[in-house]
Amino acid sequence: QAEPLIFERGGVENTGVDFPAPKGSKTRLGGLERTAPIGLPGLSEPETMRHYVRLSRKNYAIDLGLYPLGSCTMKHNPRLNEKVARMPGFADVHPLQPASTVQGAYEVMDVLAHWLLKLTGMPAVALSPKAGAHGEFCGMMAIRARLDADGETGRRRVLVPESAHGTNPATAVQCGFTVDEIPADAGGRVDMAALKAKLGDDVAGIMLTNPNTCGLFERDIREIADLIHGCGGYFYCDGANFNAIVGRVRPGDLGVDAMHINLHKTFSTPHGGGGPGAGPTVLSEALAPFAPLPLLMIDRDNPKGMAIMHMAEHESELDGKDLHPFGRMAAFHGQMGMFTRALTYMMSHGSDGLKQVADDAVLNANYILAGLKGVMTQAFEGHCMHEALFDDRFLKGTGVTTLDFAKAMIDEGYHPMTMYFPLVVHGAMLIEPTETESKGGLDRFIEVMESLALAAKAGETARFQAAPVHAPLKRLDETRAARQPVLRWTPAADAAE
Amino acid sequence: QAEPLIFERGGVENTGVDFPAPKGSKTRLGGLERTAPIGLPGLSEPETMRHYVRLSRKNYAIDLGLYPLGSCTMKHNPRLNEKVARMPGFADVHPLQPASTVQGAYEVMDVLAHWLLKLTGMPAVALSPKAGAHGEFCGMMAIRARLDADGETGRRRVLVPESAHGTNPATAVQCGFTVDEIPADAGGRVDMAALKAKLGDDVAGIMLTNPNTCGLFERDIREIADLIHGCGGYFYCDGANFNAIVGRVRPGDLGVDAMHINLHKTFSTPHGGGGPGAGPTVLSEALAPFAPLPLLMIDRDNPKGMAIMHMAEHESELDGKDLHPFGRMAAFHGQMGMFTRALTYMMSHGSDGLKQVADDAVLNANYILAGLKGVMTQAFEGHCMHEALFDDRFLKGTGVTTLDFAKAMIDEGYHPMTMYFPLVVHGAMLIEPTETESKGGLDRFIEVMESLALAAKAGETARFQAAPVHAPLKRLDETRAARQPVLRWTPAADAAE
Amino acid sequence: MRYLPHIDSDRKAMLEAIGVASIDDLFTDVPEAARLKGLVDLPLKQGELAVERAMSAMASKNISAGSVPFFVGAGAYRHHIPATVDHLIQRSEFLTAYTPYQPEISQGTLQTLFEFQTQVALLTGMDVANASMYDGSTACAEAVMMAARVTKRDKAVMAGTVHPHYVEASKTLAKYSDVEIAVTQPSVGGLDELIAAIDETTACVVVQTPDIFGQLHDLRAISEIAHAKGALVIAVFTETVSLGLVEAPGDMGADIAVGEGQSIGVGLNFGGPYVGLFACKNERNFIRQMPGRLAGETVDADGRRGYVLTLSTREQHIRREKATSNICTNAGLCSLAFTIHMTLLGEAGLRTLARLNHETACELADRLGSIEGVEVLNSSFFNEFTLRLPKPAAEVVDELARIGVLGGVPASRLYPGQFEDLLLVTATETNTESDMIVFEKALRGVL
Amino acid sequence: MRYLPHIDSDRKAMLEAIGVASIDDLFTDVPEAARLKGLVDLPLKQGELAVERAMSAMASKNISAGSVPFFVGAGAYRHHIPATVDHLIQRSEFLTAYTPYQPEISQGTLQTLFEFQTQVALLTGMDVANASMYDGSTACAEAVMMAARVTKRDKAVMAGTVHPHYVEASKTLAKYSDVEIAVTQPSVGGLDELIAAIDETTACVVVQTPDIFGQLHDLRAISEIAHAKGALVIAVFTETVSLGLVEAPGDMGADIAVGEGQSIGVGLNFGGPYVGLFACKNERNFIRQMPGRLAGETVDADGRRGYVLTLSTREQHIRREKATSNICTNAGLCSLAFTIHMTLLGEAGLRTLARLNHETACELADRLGSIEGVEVLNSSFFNEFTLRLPKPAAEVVDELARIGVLGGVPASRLYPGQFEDLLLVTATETNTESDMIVFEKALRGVL
Repeated sequence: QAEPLIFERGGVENTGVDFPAPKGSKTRLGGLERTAPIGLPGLSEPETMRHYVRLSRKNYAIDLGLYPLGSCTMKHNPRLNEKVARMPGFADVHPLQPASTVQGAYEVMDVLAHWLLKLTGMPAVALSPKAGAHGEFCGMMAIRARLDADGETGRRRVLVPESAHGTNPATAVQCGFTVDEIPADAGGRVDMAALKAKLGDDVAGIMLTNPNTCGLFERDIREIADLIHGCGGYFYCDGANFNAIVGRVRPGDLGVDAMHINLHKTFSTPHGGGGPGAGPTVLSEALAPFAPLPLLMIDRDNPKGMAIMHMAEHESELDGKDLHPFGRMAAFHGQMGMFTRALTYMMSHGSDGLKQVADDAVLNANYILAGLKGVMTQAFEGHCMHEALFDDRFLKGTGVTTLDFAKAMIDEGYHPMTMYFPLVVHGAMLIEPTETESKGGLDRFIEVMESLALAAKAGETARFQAAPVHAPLKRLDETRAARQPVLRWTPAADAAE
Repeated sequence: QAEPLIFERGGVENTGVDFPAPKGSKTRLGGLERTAPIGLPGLSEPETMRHYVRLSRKNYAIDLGLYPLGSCTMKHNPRLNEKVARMPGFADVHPLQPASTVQGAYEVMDVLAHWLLKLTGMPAVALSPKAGAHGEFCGMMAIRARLDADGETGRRRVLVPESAHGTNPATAVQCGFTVDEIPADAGGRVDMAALKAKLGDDVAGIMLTNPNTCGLFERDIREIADLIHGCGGYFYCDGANFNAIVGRVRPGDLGVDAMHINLHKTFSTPHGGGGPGAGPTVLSEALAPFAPLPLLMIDRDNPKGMAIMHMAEHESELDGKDLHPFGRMAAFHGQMGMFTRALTYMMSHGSDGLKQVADDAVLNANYILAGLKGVMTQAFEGHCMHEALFDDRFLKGTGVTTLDFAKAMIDEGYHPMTMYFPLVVHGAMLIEPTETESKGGLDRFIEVMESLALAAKAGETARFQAAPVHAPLKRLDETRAARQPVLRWTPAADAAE
Repeated sequence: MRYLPHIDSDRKAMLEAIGVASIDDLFTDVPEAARLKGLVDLPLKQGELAVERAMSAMASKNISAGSVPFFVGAGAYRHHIPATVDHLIQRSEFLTAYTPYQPEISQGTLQTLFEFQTQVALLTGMDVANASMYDGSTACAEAVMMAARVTKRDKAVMAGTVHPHYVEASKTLAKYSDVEIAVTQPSVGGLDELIAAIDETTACVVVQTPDIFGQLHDLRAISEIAHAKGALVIAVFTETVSLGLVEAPGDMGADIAVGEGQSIGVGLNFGGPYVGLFACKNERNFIRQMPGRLAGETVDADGRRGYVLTLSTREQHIRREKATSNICTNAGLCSLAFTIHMTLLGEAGLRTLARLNHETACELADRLGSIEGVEVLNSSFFNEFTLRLPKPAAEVVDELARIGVLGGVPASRLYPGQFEDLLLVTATETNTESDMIVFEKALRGVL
Repeated sequence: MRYLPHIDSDRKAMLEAIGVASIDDLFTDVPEAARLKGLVDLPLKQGELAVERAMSAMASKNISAGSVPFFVGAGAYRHHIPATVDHLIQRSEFLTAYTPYQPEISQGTLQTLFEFQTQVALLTGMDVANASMYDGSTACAEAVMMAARVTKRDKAVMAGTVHPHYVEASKTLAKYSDVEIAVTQPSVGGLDELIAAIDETTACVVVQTPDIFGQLHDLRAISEIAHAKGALVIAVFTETVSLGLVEAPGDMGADIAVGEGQSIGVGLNFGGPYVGLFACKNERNFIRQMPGRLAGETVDADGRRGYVLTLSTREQHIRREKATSNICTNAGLCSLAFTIHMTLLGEAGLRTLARLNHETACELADRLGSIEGVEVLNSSFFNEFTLRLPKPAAEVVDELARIGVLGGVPASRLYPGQFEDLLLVTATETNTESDMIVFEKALRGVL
């Protein structure tokens, strides 16, 4: 059933809140009172509740079933995290309170940093980036600042594999670099020959995802790091796939100079329909001095025997320390609400549980790969890491596209996998089950995927092209949306309906 | 999609909790350790989450749409109530803590009692009944105790209208009374002549719902009270429909001796799929001394200037007070979790808001009555109170039963109204919208009901008999369930599936 | 008012459609004299912020269990409840649904009830269970009445060591029925007196294990004797967690098991709402004499498995004055919390939880028992036990409270005028070693 | 571990199906030397109870705003959030959904985004808005970059009274681009200096109202001049509630409005996550130069209305190095909280809320301004204002904190080495009269 827009239900007199009556005293607005109607509708509380509950039921969600979006790590979101984040001591604290009143909040940041550093084997972390792409920006800015500090003004070329997330090239450009793409080899990994050919003294660094977006571990990672370092560049590692190796491999041991960590991927803060994220970025010794403001300053040796912390907000507070922050990335000091959730998740798992996360994530992906490679087409030979990559060769001649196949999964009660990414594979289908799926659940998924593949091969093309039919809506006209953008409700648009 | 039972998914080794390892020290169980397998399956946290989220989506709920169940008062459940009930000072307090550590909890009971007494115009209230029927039991026990105290051993007959809730006769019997039914008159109210004919010195009292279950106010209520009192009996008023008159009429002004209040109806504590309820019972001067244990004792005049409270748990603590409790109804002292919710709701509304509740509840019911009486058949003439009663005359000759009609409402996205109750009307349909429905929502409902009625009259019988089709399941075989009861999962039953 | 959707223009339009001039015209059936002229003398409406503040002020006058070392039990127990449980029971579709009378759109509630019934049956070692009662005490009372119906006898014998509130609730329910309840002398000991009280007129014998003093009882002997005399055995428990470590009533011969399920999934809530468990053997006409709701399996018109409320001819809304009980509401949301928590635990989790409770209690008993003049009276226990103190327990508890320790329940609070030197003490998995050290030290201090 | 469903027998069976002997065999692509041999040196797994305790211990070391008289603002504001908001954003279907790339099963998220965009456009007096940014400061930075793209100019002028964090975030984003940012001297006053800085090479002028000192600005004059010189006006706000009482930026001629939406539906959270609002006029190629996600209306294969993410050719996942921004994640759940809260408020509620804020702030300003030696500097304000104190504000704030009053933000915390005697003070609807009396008394005491 269609749910009307709030603008079609509520009026400007309706409201779902009660306030004491204003006293009507004189304003001090300097003559800037807003007098014209705004046009914002309100709804009573029961109507509001129904509107959003009904809308929510038009969404798929992890809590409803498998959400095998490759590269997105759609794992279970524990409600303990939500409970902890809502403790008044965390949720109801202002970022600019005096330091003496927020020592516990600083402690969360300190403990979180400790866990992240131990897990990555890195010496420093910047907590303030607000999402993965913001973390990339942080890391690449640190590289840029380092290069500038060293007078390396000629290094502006950044190597980025073809298979990289789109954020990588966009970020490099945002930091004033140019992007030079490296092709993948036949095995789905960096083409080492091509890489070597691109080295030179104008190379600022490389941006690499490992495990890469084909779900494969870059076997030559240490050689790559050495090559980049050898020619004077830095190694930015995209941390999106850290879930595959947490507790198993430390990026610091691979020669990484900077890596963001998606707290909403590896550490289970909820995706929330598109955010908020948090992208703390670990930095090597070489880059650490350039970490952005503000910086948590910790005095661990003081008479009271406990750490005393404060936030250095300005470069002027860093006198005498060899620190050269590249700037401030955003107001205040990071996604505290995500820090408490991620730390809760980490403490719940412990070092043993986090290793098990990587193990089970990789086990599950390989189990799917083993179960489906006979009927779908595996993109690259061998075992995978935490995600299994297929291409569309198995659909050849069926008239069924990757998109059709994905939409047919919806009719079977599943969210589709990631499609058409990475770009290096034709009609890519990237399946990431995560460690929080049960064997029984994977067995059912494999069975359904197998039957879909067989149906496609058996010529049930129309079924695929019509899919989804068991969803709140059928396929949506995305072209029309882009050609004639309607980005908001207007009374006129409404009348035209 | 069918959701398997937990027994079909989880095993005895699976679990969704983590505990520190027991030390394995010696037990002191007197040789009674449970060694045989229990057979209880467990599920990991993500599987548990999915199981219950998926199951929940097979339920209809107030938050999804209109729930017009007559006599059940399915109003909006504010989430503020839930938030308040979860404050540690309320939720994490033990009923047997020392009085000095629970003064705030006693204060909630005291303030709640104050509101209930003001709204009902009664002098006393027993808070411990755990639901409406338990409150009926409380009130009737108080009557019985009063009669016994007065040596009225011959009064054992209780008058109950035909239209009463089933709990009324069941309760009367539970208190050792016999039930004598009074018929309704042609207008849907107590037949006064029949009532008068049934009076006598063996009458213990009357149990009456007002507004009655036909949705009508008993106009002769004060005469009825006088008649009952006149012949030496007591007047129990079933409070199920208090929502219609709260803030408008006080039962105490109508001659009521006892009335339970369903906190989950009038005062919005959630129905929760069948409970928990709470049934505080107000009592007249005559019955108050017989109120059940425990009793909240309040010392309002003490040197500290604030009330000091404790709970008298035993009759021995009441020496010198003219109190004769009929006993204890349950462990501890009532549904505290419901008290906090109800009080939150009451304070939110205030006396002005509560009057508006009754006004809008009655307005909404009459609006539905006005909108539908032309196409459905109104059971009794005139305006109604908070619920509109129809009978099945409008379906005569269509082959569509009240049940069919109700099930067809499901296909239109509505929960059916109450059916086949009250018994005094043929094929009854009792619609109670409550005050938390908007005019727009009622207009849509009226439109749908009208179109259904027209469809029935137009001979679309098959559609009604097949309904529901837009529901998780089609009509269920209730006869089979009762004839061959399967009340639990067993491995064998599973195998037989 | 934020919960009321109408604005005045809506009301006006609706009154017009109804054909009356004002709302007052809809209340004309109310006798003139009874119509309130103004508002009831109570405060006016308030916004969320103000209400939350007022309620919070009251909450803050209580000492919450989690804020101090806490050892109170005697029928209600503090356990950790996973966050998942509270999240799920607040789902709109569970929280704001009614009793599942329309099974086609209530399968969520119905299937969880069916799962709940199965879990309770497994836990208690019984064949069937109902969909919950108000609480343990009322479940106990209903069990006594059921036993009388089943046996067609009218005498019940209850052990004096059954939770006194349960005894009192049972007596209240039986008060004006034909059923007579005799109660044996309470003591920390065995069941000899109770066994001696059973004769050929006894409908049922009611025994609690662990009992109010924490003592465990083997029900095999009493079951054998009771059955030989044609009486039913009703086993009572107030601490469901004990069933993870202690022999189940059904496996020891009990016919009906009733108890308080609060420990699993439901918080302390200052005494309610809780969730009564009711299970029995599937013998004779037991099922048709059970009180409360039952969910049963069936099929829909397409043959798909589904669940419905069933055997409702026992219930008041069908059977009226001939019903097995007047019960209408059950503990729906609390039974949901119970079944979710139990699903998270599973057998493995429950057994570990139970063992942790027992080990903690053993450690605490050792600590407190080591205090000069303090004696642990139990020869066996699960997670609570009874101490004999050298001074009145009620005084000790008050003194402990003053220094921030909630140290248990004086037995005299449950048995007025008796056992003044006895203190009922409980330990659960929520008690830390430091809690116990503080308690021990505090108790030494006040003695 | 409770979040991991496998038991060991599952793992064994799966390894067999894969055809490897152990998990280690799946990690052979990792260079031998980099494979960790044991566990990382961190604590082992813990149950819920233990984790909750540990986190709670840290939380309790903070003074939460609700527990004391609280007057801190300067970019983050304490308002009451209705319980409905927090309940709804925790719905599984909202909380655990991803970015709505599959519109057929994401209409819940998409329609709420469409509603959010419309609300933000109405609030700001703009034509369109995007589906949210990380926060106000990054929205501001992106707006500057967008203005440069639109105007094809590379000079931006920012008022010194824009929140300094916003200025710094903008400078960071612009640092290695062609865009140069000039900032005027901050002061509690008018816009003259800013107006003077606009010339024919200016891409945009950035002005905040209410500004960091609380002062309100009429943007009409500056808009006129900027437009005449071909520059865009970017209006910044940090307190969304002000838009319920103060003239909207779009109505005063601004081209782009960016701000912090935290006040509506999102808690203080010690600085994040928040929700950046980004709105602009629908002129020239504005829409195609906007950063961030956009939900747009369309139809499905049956012609039914629906919503999709649209114009994604601006975005990094399609356009890669040519994208308008590298942004991928938005503030999804926070924008949901915003739109739910705004729906509850409606125009009527928002206007009342805003007026209550203003009246409370006026009352507080009168109280504090009456203290000897204390001066209110603002000629106009909404709910925050600036005091000149007779001693350093940072010291005053620390002294107030010691006696349990959170009295505002010293301006020197934002402008190091400057304005040491200035204190930024905020009042909202959450401040009671008693809060204000306590604050006044405390301030008198420490001065």
